[in-house]
Amino acid sequence: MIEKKKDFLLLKIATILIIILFIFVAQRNFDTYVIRILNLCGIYVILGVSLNLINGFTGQFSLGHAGFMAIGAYVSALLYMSPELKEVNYFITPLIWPLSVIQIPFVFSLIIAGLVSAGVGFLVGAPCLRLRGDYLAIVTFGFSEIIRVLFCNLQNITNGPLGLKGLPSYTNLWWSWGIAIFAVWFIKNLINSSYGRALKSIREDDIAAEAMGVNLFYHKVLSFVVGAFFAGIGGALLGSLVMTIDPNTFSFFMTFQIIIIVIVGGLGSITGTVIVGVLFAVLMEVLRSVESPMSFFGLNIPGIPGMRMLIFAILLMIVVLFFHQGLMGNREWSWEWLYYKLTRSKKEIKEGS
Amino acid sequence: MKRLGLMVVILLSFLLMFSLVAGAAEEIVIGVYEPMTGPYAAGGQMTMEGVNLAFEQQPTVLGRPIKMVLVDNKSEKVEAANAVARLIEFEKAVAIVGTYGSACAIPGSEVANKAGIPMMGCSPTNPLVTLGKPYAFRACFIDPFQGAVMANFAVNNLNAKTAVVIQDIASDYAVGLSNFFREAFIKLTGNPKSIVGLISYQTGDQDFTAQVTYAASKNPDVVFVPAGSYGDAALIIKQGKEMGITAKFLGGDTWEAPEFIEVGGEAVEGGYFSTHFDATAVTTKAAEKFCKDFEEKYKKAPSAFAALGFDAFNLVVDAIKRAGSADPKAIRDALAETKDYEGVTGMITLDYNGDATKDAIIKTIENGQFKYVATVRPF
Amino acid sequence: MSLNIFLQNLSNGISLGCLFALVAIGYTMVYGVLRLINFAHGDIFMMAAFFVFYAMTIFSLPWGIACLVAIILAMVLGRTIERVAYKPLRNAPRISSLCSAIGMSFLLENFAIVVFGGRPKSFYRPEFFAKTFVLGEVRVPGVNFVTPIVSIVFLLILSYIVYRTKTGLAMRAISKDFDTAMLMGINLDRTISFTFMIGSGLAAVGAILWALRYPQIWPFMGVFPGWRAFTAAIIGGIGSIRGAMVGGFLVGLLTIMIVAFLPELAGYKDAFIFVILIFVLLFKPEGLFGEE
Amino acid sequence: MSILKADHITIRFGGLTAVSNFYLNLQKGELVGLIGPNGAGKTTVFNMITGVYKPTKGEIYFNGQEITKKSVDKITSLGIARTFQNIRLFNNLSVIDNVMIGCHLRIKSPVLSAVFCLPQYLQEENYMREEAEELLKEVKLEKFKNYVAGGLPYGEQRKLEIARALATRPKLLLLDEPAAGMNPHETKELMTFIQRIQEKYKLTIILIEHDMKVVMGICKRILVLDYGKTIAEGNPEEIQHNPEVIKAYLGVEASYA
Repeated sequence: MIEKKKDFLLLKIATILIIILFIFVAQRNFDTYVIRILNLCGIYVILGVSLNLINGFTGQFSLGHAGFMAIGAYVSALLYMSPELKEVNYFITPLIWPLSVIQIPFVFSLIIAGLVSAGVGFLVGAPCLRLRGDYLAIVTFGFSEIIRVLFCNLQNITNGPLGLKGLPSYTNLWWSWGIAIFAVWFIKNLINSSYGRALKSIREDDIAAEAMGVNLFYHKVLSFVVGAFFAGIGGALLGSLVMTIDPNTFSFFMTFQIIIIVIVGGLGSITGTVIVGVLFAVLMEVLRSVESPMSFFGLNIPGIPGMRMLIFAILLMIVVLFFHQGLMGNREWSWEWLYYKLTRSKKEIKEGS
Repeated sequence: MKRLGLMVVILLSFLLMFSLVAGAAEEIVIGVYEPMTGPYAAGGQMTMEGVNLAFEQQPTVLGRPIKMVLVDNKSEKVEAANAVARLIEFEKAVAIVGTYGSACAIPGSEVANKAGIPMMGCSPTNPLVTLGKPYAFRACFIDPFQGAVMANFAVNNLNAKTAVVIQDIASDYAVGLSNFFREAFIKLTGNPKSIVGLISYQTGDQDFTAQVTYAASKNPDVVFVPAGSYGDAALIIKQGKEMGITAKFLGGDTWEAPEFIEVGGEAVEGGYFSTHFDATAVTTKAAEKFCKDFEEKYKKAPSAFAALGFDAFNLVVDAIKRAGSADPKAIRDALAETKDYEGVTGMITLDYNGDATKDAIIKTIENGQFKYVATVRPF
Repeated sequence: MSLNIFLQNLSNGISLGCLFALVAIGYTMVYGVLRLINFAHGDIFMMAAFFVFYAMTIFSLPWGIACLVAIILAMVLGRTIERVAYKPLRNAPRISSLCSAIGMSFLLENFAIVVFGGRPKSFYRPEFFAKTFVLGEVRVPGVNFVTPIVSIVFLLILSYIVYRTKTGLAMRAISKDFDTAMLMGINLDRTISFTFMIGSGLAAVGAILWALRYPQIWPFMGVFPGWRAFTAAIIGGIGSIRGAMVGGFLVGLLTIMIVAFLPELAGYKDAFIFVILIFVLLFKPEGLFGEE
Repeated sequence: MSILKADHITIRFGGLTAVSNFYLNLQKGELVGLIGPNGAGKTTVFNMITGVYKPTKGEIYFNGQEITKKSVDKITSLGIARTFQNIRLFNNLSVIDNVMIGCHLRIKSPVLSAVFCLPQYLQEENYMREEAEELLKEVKLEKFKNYVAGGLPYGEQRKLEIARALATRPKLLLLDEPAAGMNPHETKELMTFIQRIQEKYKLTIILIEHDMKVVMGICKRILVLDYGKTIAEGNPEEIQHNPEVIKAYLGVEASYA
């Protein structure tokens, strides 16, 4: 048994090395369009996994992800933008001091973005988490709308609806995939730890969980704070990738996209979220061809604008209705799982790893 | 497991079906990104009428066929950035045309500028679209000019002393234009209190009764409504009239859409707005021909956005011709040297920012039709 | 602020409140019976407006009949959505049906974009509704007289159905205890379908009045009224018809009054409403009129 | 020595008094039965002791410390564990995870130490796993340890719930109808099991049960509740002959007839 474990460890290291090699090759040789999509894949994975921690593993239905992303994106952008760039941007209402003169390296701005977002996650989560189910969903939705409205109005901090333009594009595959791998690893370790079991127990039955000594408040806030932390970083990366942010980027529709990823992948499956996060970014682009005129077996079909999202909606409904659990349910892929599959020893039912 | 397999098969078949994209050699690819869906869809569609006409009239350049590829940006920023990246890397476009709406044009121009592919904006009027980006150009004037034009018109032609501004706080276009108008208005009247009211609403609102009641209570000479979408503007004016506002309504170039008059009905009669082009007040020969051709093809008079789309596409083709090559750098340099180009929206000269210096046109609404009022030269 | 401006705002607020209330009732009824936030409700609202539009433009039906047709079609649509998207998930975890509802809303919006096009369309207004009446110094558009009357009439009809008929009894029974109601031989499917039809019908009525007041229809027109109405339903106490009515009024009035009293903060109006919502949920989670 | 003292606790829901003036002074090592007809308020008493409901009146002391207003998880960590009348396992989690969640309240390593797999945490995790496996052996479920809990047969689920409760290392164990749905053979097993664990873990147990054989067989002291009031208290012998009790139970039976 110990022998096998070692093998898996080697395999795991090998996988990571292959990914690193891939990023190295991709960042150098791929064209910017493909790199952009790959970056989006990484960002969607970060966002999806962090939302899955809240919605899938802890069973708290949050609709506030866009709000955390907005905070992360703005905090980091305000920190890494150069004072000159800020002056160009804030041409209507000047930015307040000291923000107007600060500039720090990208990596620190990412960490601060995550921390601020986590802090807000705590402030929002602490009072709201005693609400259950639908009510929590509404409150978190309300929270993300409040953030959006505030960001529209606070022109001397956020530049209002004009947003921040011309952000330096720091986001590359090292950042997006590196953080995505870190987020997956972090959250996987978290949910497989004792704390993770406590989170899952809250999802399964919060009354029983509490009776087993699980501090509901602490654990719910924990999941909220960790989720918000990664959402903030994801938002920051997205901002630097798109090179412009404004409050309306982080509308409910953004949350909605992340929720689709989580649901289709399977609430409670990191593997599912990762697969669908990547698939989502790729499909969004591949399906573009539906909207351009095409000729199919000699048949000329004119491009129909909006067709792409309609197909997406239909795919989503198919998954929701016929695959209640999403693509992966709460199964996880791992080398161990593969090993058991291959050796066909199904005596044990694996859950987690 | 079976279900998973089935799902994979479904997805793969989708992928296969839609990735049958063929390309021919020797084509010069001009990419177009416009909002075909979402809140700016109307603008995007109007622009495309002009682009399509231009493409029909000039399907080749330098003896090579032009391939025009349109990508929808869904009126969203992330999508717009993706769309431009796709045009550049996937479709191998040498130049980009688009887009309606500064909100989408700014991320688009960032991507194009970084990739070193020239982008010609049709009607994004926010200053930041081209600022500091050598590869970004536009065929239209910019908001500070537009705001000043309307303030000028209000003060000098309508003898306005006071104004109320109703702005969409969630729209960059509206907040920007509102700001430029207010600055210019205060300067022209010389009275810092001449803006007697500034009130906001949110994109998506449909009830503006509270805002217009507020405006009515201030009893201004003019009400400036720089709405991001013409639908909002029409509803504001309609409700404003219902609440008894007698002042003239003024607005920006987003007003120009047939639906603005349809939705607004009688209420919008007598409103004034600035725009880029008018078919009855054409100044160039190219414009005359354009109006004729357009009417033949679409059985209606061209809108300003169609004219700008037409111009933007042709400016790019013209630059390719002058550059004598389809190299993006050469095209950029040729574009930057554009001087007194005879476009349908007037003589176009691109300044050092890449912005067009040209006339603005003021129109009003009369008997359910847009009507030419005046041409304002750049000051 | 002078009295007549206050009265003017009050009249506008009441009219808006009635519209929210009509839509809010649909949310509240579905929630009461199924414990489900019907995210697609706002989109049924949107579809109803388009039904009227196309009934008039394509089939050139007279206005009144077009409205009737639209109401019936909306009811059919509501029932179909229930059958297709919610019924198969009735025994699945709650979160699944919530996802299904979100998906359905997404589907309807995108369907509308593809089929109806993304550009806003103008909505026909008969003479009376387009007119503005001046009472003293308060100006009231024609629709604003009709809206409260229609709302109250429908509320009375609805109260009759819910509190005086057998179907209403069944609805109340289901909302009290789903499993027991089933054991007591209540025809679950029929009652739920009926609830959806009534809710959707009211959404259609709301949509017609809405479009008369704000004569512009487009695929996303249901999103904002939908969210406001839903907020109203929660503030009032979701599951309670009276609560939805009061909540609708409150949200409508607040939307207007915040702008009227604090014009400098008009841009924050939506934030105010959500803050109020959050406070209501935190301190009285069952809403103003809800039962524990 | 008194381990639990419920000092005349009363709870009202709206107008209904669910439990009134309930008094219980429990000595360490006792095994007390709580019986009464359906709806008599037995589970409500459990809910008050474990902190789910706060009594309207009266106080509860555990080991001399007042716990009336303490939260559920706090009370559990002080040493009161329970099972539920309608089994509440974490159905989608494995059997061993269920038990290990019971161990979670003793974890000392902070979250980040768990995430980064620091030795301190790994040691704790190993220890928790060993303890959980031990407990599963105790309830003879070790061969199912990787099965999904919801898939276990009913009787096994009951046992698993007890194992999970034991994982919190309680001093006082509240069992809510542990024999419900068991056949006579299983019931018998359960009785010896309860006695065994009580001895082994030095537990004090309160037991709600409808099966009189169980109650009479293992409880030394029995309380009878009816309509929220304690109508009798005593050893099995006394209870069996108490006229009030007979009336309460007959009354119930009569209504079934």
